[in-house]
Amino acid sequence: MNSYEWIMYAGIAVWAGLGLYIFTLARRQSALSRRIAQMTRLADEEAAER
Amino acid sequence: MLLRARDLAHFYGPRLIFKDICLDLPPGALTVLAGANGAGKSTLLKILAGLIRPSTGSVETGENSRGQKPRIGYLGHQTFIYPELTALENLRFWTSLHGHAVTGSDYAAILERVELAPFAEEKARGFSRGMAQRLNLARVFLLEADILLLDEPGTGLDLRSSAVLLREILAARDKGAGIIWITHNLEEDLRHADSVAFLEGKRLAFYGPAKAFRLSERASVPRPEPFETREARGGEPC
Amino acid sequence: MLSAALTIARKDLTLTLGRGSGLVQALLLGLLLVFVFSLSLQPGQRMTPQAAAAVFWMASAFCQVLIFSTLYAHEEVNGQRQGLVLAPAPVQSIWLGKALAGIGMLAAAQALFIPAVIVFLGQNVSALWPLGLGILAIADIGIVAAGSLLGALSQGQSAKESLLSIVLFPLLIPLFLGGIRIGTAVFSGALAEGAQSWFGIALAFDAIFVAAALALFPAVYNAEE
Amino acid sequence: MRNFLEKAPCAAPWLALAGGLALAACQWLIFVYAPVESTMGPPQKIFYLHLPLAWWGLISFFVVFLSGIAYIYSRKPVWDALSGAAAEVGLVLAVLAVLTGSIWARHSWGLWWTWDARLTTALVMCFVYAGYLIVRGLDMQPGRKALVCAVVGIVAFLDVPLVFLSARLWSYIHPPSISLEPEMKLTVAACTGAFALLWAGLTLFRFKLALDAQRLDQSAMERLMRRG
Repeated sequence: MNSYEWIMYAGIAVWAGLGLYIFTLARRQSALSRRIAQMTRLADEEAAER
Repeated sequence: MLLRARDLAHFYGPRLIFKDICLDLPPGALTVLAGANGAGKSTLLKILAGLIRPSTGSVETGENSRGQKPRIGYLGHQTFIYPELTALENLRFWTSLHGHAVTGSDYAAILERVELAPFAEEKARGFSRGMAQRLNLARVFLLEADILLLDEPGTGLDLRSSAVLLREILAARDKGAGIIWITHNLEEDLRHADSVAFLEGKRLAFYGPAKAFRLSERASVPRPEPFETREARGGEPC
Repeated sequence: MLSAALTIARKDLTLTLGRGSGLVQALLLGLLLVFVFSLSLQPGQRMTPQAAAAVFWMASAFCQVLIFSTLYAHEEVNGQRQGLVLAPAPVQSIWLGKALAGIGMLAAAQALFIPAVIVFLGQNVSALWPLGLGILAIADIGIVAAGSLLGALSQGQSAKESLLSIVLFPLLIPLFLGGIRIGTAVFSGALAEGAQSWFGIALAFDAIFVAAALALFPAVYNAEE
Repeated sequence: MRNFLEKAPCAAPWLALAGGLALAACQWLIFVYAPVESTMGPPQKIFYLHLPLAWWGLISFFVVFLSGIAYIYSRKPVWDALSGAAAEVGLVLAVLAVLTGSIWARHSWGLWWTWDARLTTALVMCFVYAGYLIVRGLDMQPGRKALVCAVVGIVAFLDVPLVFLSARLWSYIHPPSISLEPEMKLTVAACTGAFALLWAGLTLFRFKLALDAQRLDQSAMERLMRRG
């Protein structure tokens, strides 16, 4: 293992880790926006009824 | 005034239980708290006892006759009994926890009154539901509390013990205690009440002197259910 | 405050010694741990002093998790927690009461672990044993202060005992390191430099966690389901 | 203070953009500008990633500590959302710090794990805050869970200095203190600054998610109150 491989593995570890985390955040964001859309649709229906 | 509650409202998670509750507890008065099952009587009582923080509103305790902070005696659905301790050890623990000096004869007297004298040295794990409830009563009345909050104290008691309960409650009131009593037998206990608080539609539908309370108008008066069904449902009715 | 705490501690000890299941279970777990570790030795071989001290403290830690979950479980049987919270004494007296009962039980268990470690792991006690007792006392105070606070956290239907161990163990590492290093000195007779700073760290731990417990306990232990 | 806090998340995208650019600049600094360290050679450059990660992980846990105290004091759910967000980001950074630290340890001392005080503290913090996030995952009454999390967050942070002190006393291996030439110092400062932007962007974005989730639960409760 020459010295530059060490840095490469360290770099991969860091950026893969951060990337994975950001990906989970994005997934949670889309789940939330679906929930918001559903809630606003409910509110609009209610407004229409009144 | 022993206890003052101002515009209480409470949620259980997303569910609203009641709102705009105002209530005063003067010394030497018996207030019966009634309402349909699930109206939130027990929750209101716990809030008054200080066990639960209300979502909004406030509960202030005033002073007792000796000018100190009033001692609160709370009797809930659960019996506060340690099964591995004997009846006497249970009573001794709770009175010393409250720092209430009690002599040996007081223990004997209260156990006699709730007819548990022969079981004083027995471990509470073998007690029946009625005996456990009577030990719980002994605990509350032994404290000689200034504020008594009783949540369906009559559950599991036979006729004779119910008479004992009534006598103890009236005796405590005459000694100047402020009592709130949730009863599951409204017709019967209305006669003894000074004032009535009726919880209906998530609000205090009626709060005033017992004389003015017309039982007939109340649609949702709970019929006293046979004892087994509540037990089958497993305790906490509301 | 203290009288209420003593009342609670006395009640808990009578409860535990009465039925005995609480303490005996914790004791057996600790002894089992010590015995199992002795399997890692070749017959006739002695374990290094540091490993033996580590096994002793691990046994104490597992034993202490059991002690505090049983101590707080006593209050969940018939809703006694509400009764305790309603008592006029400040809520911290419950933390102190449970801590006193806990340290009593832990000391009793450790009094058995020490001979077990000596017998099963082939250790002998050098002239430094007073140091060992010193760190034992200080570390137990810290363990019990944190254990009593976190034991209260782990009550309530959904929080399991696991919460108590996964959060508590890492927190106790400073005490364990101190206990193991001084324990090694006791078993080996050779005192490593910097012993008094271990006592310093352990005392700092006690001070911090007693203060944190007194400040945070009321927020943690109340009757709201 | 609180309404500033609720408006802060909209800065997240700008911070993320600035963070990305800054980090790109840092790569150039690390590999071209900073000289190769004489004794350990190129792998020493992992240090430029390891230090900011550990540093910002620790600051996240400090944020969890402060917002825990704020929650216990004010019982406002916004503080609970902030501590949840900071704990999660802090844990990710701390885990990466331990990873890079052990890779560096593997190179310079030949073994994956050493009882180096900083590494041990980071690892213990990972365990404690993983426990914290598990507590956050339990299904308790929202009010009670926030309280329990606040307490665990406070107690955990109080323990960090003790863990560090005891780990340093415990380990005989004192890492060779490498003398930093001025260019290296500049690179470290730049990397830490760049990571600051990344950390702030991530935390604020996660904070926004937590706030949105809270607002959704709140509006569901209000709808029930109106119709209930």
